[in-house]
Amino acid sequence: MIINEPAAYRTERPVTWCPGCGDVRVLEALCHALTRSGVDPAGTVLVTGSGCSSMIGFFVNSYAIHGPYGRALPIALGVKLANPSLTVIVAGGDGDAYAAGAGHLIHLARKNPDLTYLIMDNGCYGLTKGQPSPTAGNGAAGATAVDHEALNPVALLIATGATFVAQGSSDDSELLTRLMQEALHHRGFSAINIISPCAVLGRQPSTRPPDAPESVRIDPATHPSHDRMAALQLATVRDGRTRVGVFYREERNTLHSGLDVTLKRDGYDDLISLERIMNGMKP
Amino acid sequence: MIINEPAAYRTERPVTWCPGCGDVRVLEALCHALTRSGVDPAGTVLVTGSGCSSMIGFFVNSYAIHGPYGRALPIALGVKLANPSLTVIVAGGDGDAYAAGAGHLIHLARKNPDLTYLIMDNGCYGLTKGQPSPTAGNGAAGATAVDHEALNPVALLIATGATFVAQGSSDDSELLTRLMQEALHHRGFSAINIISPCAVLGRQPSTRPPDAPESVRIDPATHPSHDRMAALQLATVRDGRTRVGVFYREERNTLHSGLDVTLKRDGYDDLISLERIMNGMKP
Amino acid sequence: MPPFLQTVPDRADLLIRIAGEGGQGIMTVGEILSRAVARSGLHVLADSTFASDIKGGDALFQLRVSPHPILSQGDRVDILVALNENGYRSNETGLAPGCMVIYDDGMALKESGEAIFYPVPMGRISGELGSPVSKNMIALGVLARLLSISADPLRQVIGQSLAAKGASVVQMNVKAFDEGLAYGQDHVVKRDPHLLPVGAGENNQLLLSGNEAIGLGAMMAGCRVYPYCPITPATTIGDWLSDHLPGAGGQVIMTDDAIESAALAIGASYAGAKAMTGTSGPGLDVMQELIGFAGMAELPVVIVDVQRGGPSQGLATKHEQSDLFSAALGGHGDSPRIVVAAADVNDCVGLTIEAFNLAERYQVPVIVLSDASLSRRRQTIPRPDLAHVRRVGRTPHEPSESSYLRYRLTADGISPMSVPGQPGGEYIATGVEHTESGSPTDLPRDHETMTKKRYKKLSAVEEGLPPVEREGAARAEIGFISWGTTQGAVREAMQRFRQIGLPAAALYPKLLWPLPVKALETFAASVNKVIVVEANKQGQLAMLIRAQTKIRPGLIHLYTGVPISPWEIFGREDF
Amino acid sequence: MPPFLQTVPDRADLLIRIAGEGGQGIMTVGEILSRAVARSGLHVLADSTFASDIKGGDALFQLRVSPHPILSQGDRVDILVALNENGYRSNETGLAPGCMVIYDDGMALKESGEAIFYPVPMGRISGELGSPVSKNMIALGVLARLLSISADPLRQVIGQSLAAKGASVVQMNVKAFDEGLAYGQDHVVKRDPHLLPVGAGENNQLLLSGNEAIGLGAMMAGCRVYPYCPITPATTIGDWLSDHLPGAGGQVIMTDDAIESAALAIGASYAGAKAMTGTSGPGLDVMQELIGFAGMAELPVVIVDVQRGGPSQGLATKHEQSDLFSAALGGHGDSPRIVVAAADVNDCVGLTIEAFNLAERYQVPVIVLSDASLSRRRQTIPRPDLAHVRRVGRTPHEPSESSYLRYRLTADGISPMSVPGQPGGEYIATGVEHTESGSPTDLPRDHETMTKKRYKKLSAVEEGLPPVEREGAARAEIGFISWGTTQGAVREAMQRFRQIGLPAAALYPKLLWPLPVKALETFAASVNKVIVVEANKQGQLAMLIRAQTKIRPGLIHLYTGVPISPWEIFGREDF
Ligand SMILES: Cc1ncc(C[n+]2csc(CCOP(=O)(O)OP(=O)(O)O)c2C)c(N)n1
Ligand SMILES: Cc1ncc(C[n+]2csc(CCOP(=O)(O)OP(=O)(O)O)c2C)c(N)n1
Ligand code: SF4
Ligand code: SF4
Ligand SMILES: [Mg+2]
Ligand SMILES: [Mg+2]
Repeated sequence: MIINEPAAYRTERPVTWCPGCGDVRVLEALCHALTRSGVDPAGTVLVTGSGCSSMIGFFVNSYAIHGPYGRALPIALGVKLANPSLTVIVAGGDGDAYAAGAGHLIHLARKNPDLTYLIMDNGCYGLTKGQPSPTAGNGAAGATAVDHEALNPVALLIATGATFVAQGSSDDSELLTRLMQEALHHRGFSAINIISPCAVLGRQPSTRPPDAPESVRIDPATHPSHDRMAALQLATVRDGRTRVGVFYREERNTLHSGLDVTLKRDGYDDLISLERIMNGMKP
Repeated sequence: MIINEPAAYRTERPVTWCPGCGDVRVLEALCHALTRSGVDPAGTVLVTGSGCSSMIGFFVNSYAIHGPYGRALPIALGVKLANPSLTVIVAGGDGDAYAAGAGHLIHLARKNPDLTYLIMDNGCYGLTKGQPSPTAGNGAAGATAVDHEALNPVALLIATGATFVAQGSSDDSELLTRLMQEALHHRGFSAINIISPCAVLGRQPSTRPPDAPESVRIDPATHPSHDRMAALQLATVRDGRTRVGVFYREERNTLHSGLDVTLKRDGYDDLISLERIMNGMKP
Repeated sequence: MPPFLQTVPDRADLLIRIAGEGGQGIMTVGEILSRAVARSGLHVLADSTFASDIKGGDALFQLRVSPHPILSQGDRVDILVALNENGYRSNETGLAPGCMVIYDDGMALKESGEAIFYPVPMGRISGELGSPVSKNMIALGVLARLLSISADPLRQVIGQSLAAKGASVVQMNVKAFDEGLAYGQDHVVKRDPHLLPVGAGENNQLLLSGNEAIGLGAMMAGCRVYPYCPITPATTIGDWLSDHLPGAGGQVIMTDDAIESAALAIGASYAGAKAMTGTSGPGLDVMQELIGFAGMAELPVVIVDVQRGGPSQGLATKHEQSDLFSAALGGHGDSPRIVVAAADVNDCVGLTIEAFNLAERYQVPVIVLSDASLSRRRQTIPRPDLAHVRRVGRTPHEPSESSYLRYRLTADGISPMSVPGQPGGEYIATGVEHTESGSPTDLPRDHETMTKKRYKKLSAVEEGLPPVEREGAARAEIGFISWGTTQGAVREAMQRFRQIGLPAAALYPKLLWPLPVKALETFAASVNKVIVVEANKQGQLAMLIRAQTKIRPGLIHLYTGVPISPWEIFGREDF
Repeated sequence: MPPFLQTVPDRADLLIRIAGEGGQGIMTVGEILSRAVARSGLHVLADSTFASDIKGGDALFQLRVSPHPILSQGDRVDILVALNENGYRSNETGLAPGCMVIYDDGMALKESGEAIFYPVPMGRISGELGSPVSKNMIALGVLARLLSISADPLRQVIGQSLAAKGASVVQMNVKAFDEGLAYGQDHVVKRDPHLLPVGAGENNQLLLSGNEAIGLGAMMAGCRVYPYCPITPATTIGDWLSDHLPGAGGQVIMTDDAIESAALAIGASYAGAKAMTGTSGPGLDVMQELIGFAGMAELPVVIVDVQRGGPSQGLATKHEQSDLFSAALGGHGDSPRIVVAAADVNDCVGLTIEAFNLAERYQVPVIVLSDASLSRRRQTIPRPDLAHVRRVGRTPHEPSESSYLRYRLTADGISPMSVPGQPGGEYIATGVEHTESGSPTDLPRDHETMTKKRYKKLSAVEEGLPPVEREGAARAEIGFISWGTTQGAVREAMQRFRQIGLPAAALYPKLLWPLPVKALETFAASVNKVIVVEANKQGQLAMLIRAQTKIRPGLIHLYTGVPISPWEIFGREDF
């Protein structure tokens, strides 16, 4: 089914986010991107973990999974493995992705599964009342914070072997929508770190300095996004400005092109294989 | 206590590794490095996870922990937090560090705890009979392997925010010993990826191409090891040769310098604080 | 027989509820009232509930006040302050006859039932004050007037509680309070019998929440390291310890996942520090492997599990007692551990200390069970006397000629333990089966011997603890066994049984695993029928009791996310 | 009474052990012998043990052969082939009177006891052959001669088994075998009564290991996705499925940790595929949170736990049955799950199919318990008839006018389930408590209702399964209950009880959780004393039985890392 209206991608559930939460705009952008990409709700699975941002699955009119904290990516990969024809989107918070889920990113991104990961980065654990997340880093005050380098989400995503890495911002819906479209279109593992500020808990990702909250668009004409080193370099520039746009893209075999079979979904047609296998088990 | 003889760092337990296993040479190098660094066995804790290589703790005459698969790093950090005066060494396999333990590297390395991590990289899970580990990557044959980019351990370690990153090889004991000494001397999180081939299971890390098993020493005179980008660049060169030596080093505040207190080990001297705290709990 | 006729309510025991929505300052006014009342020497038990949704939603503050120690959150509202319509409607059914209801007269409220209503023009007054958010203080003023609560102490607490927000905020709030007081004086005719009971005066009480009490207990026990990953409803233990432990020479560190926090605590313990982590059910799940490791390697560690509604993410802010199975039996293999459960804020202090003592003494992981309602509940407790705190350390390895055997077989299974830094004490703590020296082994005799060693330690736990508290007639028809916060409801139900002359008894175990078999059997022998009361579906304690004793208990179990109330025990007819 | 006098051994039932060290080709020769013997239509149960150390160490291959189905690994050795000294010494105590011992005469072996010794100059012969590693085949030749095993089928199997190593290896091995045969013919005088029994001829048996059987069962059930993280002793399920499942249209993927493999399986199941993962105890620990999620979100998934010695890393290659608690009760909250346990290789096929059926039918995680010894054991089973395999799918969501309620309350608690791709079936599978539509809720009634729904499903499980097998007199003095591989030992002990006329009975449950209460109670009512036999310290099944039935069983439990033998049951005097 093709839907022409972003509103039709919304379930009837009212959003439960605080007014002003960046995630509200991310949801809007997603509905627009789904519309423009002509994605079929019945053929889409939106997989999240736990956190404020992970509530997004309740609000998008598609199949969805709202799993334990930090496990969204591997659950999504399971969905995709079982049915490669589905559009599988992973979404959730910076805590989900870079704290509890960090290992899965390292494990799975470089296998280049055909998934799109939307990470809503608010520099904190919103749901548990705003503790600094890995992307908050040094700037984060509070008794529980430790003086250390902040995690650089874009650099990490590039280093994991993801084949499409972008940064967006809930403040720049137009670009964000476009980035989502591109990510959905990309064959392989695409990830967008989305600056999506928390409206109430007073923390920020370190990549969004409080004195320069506005983001700067990357100029695709001058940034060689196919060059991994250049992308890393751009991601590590520290000039107090938040860059949004596509940092890196690469064409590489996807996980499914590596698995040399397609799952037969109708099952039970493998009696012949089974008899053959059992023949091999005769003493 | 200062020990002058590497042999004195060996427990009486005979090693259980296969003859020819790279880990045998890593143990030797470690005993030499401990001797030269004048490390006190009673003041040293060697923390490992599970795997062939993680058996190393049974053979070194120091305090040691042999923990669950993948948890060596956070256990070691706990040791260090409790008693910063201890020399804490983490050791184990590439599976332990980059598969099950990958998340912990991302979480903890950038906090720059004063630990030394020795990762014995044989491109496989030796203990469970040789399945390809993340560092095996594409080259790894076998039904369970999936066509994907291999994990680049040195690049990952640099990306995590470790402040000393080197690669060694069990074939070059002389250099390996020196690297270990440097790592032990480094203030902050130091990690050495050690190519330590499995003698029997026929796998290799992808960084040690079968046609060019010899390693090439990095020339410290020409490699700017304080430049993170240069280090990353060197780590990602793919010319079929294994580079050994120091890739990256940086001076940065350690985790302990961030925690503004030192643990009082003798306890029970805090009655005054407690009375003060309870005063604050009066209605 | 209708419920409220069976027992005589204690007039001096007041249950006050303040209800409205997020943003109306419900918690602030509740907190101020609690503190003022507690200062007069009265006992206080305050309970707050917030919807689990992120924004707004219903808000409720409940305060129970009494000249006697308070046993449970109570079950009949004597005074309701409703700041919005839903605040009245959702509490209507719980009102006691003669309940005083103070409400904003802007609400469309249909007065009905046996309550006594006091409409107050909070909207108008707050409008005149130019501070629409000050309805809470206006209501407090009216309430103070109606209950005859001295105004000065209240004004003082308002000042102290809001000091951080600046003098003008304090001023506005005091003003609103005074307006409320004046309105009450001038325009409200008291028609209900309720009065604030007289307190004992300054009596050295502390007022703190369950989670703060766990932090305090940990510090009293000598805890030096607290790593934690935020998770509702355990997070506030970490918040509290972050404020206090570093200053006393310990360390608090937030980790990026829950597995990591257990690993850090275990590492710290190996290094000789008393260490604890705190989590809730989902975190306990992922820590199971490390808890098993600590059991195998014989490393002391304390894990607090503040239970919430389960399974999975479940109901993150709701009460439940359903993690007993996973705490006691959740690890693979025969995995030794000790489980204790706190029943009230005082327990949160004392049992946390006990947990450290048990962990150190038996070199075993100890799990402390609390729950969401206890974690938030603020309660007065007698100020602990630090001179009388018993602290147990691990059996030290004394330097000797012979080489050190970390896992030496001893009569009680407890082997002396060295500490890194100690020359001659070097050993490896391993999760694989091992000999006395810590070397790996898979010989049948070694595994059998070492398994027995690990369980021999546990077999001594019950005897080493104070006797389990028992209440009621020496011989009784019904005997209740409950655990955790449900014990409070049972205690209160027991008071009512006593009033109506029903011969009941109750046992209040704190140690749940290993099960205190002797105490349970002795208790069961003294009653005709044993009934276990607990807040979970499977009847988890009842099952453990059946599994390990001859007792065949009946079961009262509720699993609604709300704590079991005294009435849900007392009011049952199917014993 | 001395053990072996009480029962008459079955002469046609032979237990052959080949012992030596790693590198001596113990497994190879054992495998060849097993296959040749099984081809003659005899039943075979082969068991191999290797030290958990990485290199060398003791190696043992044990083969039991009988014209009748074989029930357990057995407990008295009829034939021992010792390739080194330790191979003799460590097996000496298990030898039956009249045991045939073939050994390398280069060993310093002191012949003693009631065994009959056949020294063979294996060193010399293998030296002459220029192949020191061929002692195994020389021994096989002598053995074939002494037991009158036809040589041609053996030569054929040698050829087939070693084909992959090249023609020259095959040739050398056949030659060594022939040399052994010739030596036996020319130089050995048979002094023992043992002969290979006569087989039924080609009888359509399969010879496979427990782990291979689990793979086969999964494929027969329609498993489409098997993600796994290697862990001893579960890894070989993945090895086998990697070889076979992709060719049949499924997918096997190795993940970098065990949590991930559970997550992948659950995701795959959501997408409509039957999915399974396999692990051992430490992996089960870390999967608990995801198992709880599957229970809450009502997603079918099968998890195989091949148990090893525990807790923690424990004894990775050893037998134990100590994960029952964690399988049944290991998750936080009231966490619904089904647990079944396989007793033999045939069960590994059938129960794995059943596990998928239960998972799909009840939309719940199902844990299949196997163990280290069963995983490795190679056993003959009747070839499964694919035409008679019962496969159950999940209740589908049929398109309808009204909007889809994923968690609709139904009479049996089972709600129709849509599959992604199906228009109108969109829903969210969530781990938080939810309403019928899947929306988050923390209302008391909702949590209560949904918890009941989840457990209502489980209450029907026992009835939906075939009756539990019972053996023995209709009324008996002693009734044994056991689970997993221990059932084989009990079955064999039962045969001996029958021989000596002791009226015993036994019950063989496969479903362990929810506990088959009716079957257990009925059984208990038919015997005077119930005894549970299991291989763990805590008496885990016995505890569950006490917890959920009126039965007060006795307990025989061993926890040495070695499977319980028939004798350890039969030989007990303390019933
Ligand atoms: C095992 C486990 N650990 C911790 C938690 C608690 N928890 C739930 S969500 C969350 C962090 C959420 O942060 P993020 O992913 O950034 O989402 P946000 O709320 O900021 O959108 C945490 C720590 C949990 N539910 N389970
Ligand atoms: C939770 C869990 N998952 C998996 C395992 C099995 N396991 C033990 S060690 C290991 C991998 C070892 O690989 P590596 O760390 O590279 O060490 P190596 O043996 O190669 O030296 C695995 C998968 C386990 N013990 N626990
Ligand atoms: S707490 Fe912050 S992140 Fe969470 S919903 Fe509110 S504004 Fe958004
Ligand atoms: S299996 Fe490989 S990695 Fe393990 S001890 Fe042997 S040679 Fe070393
Ligand atoms: Mg966040
Ligand atoms: Mg390895």
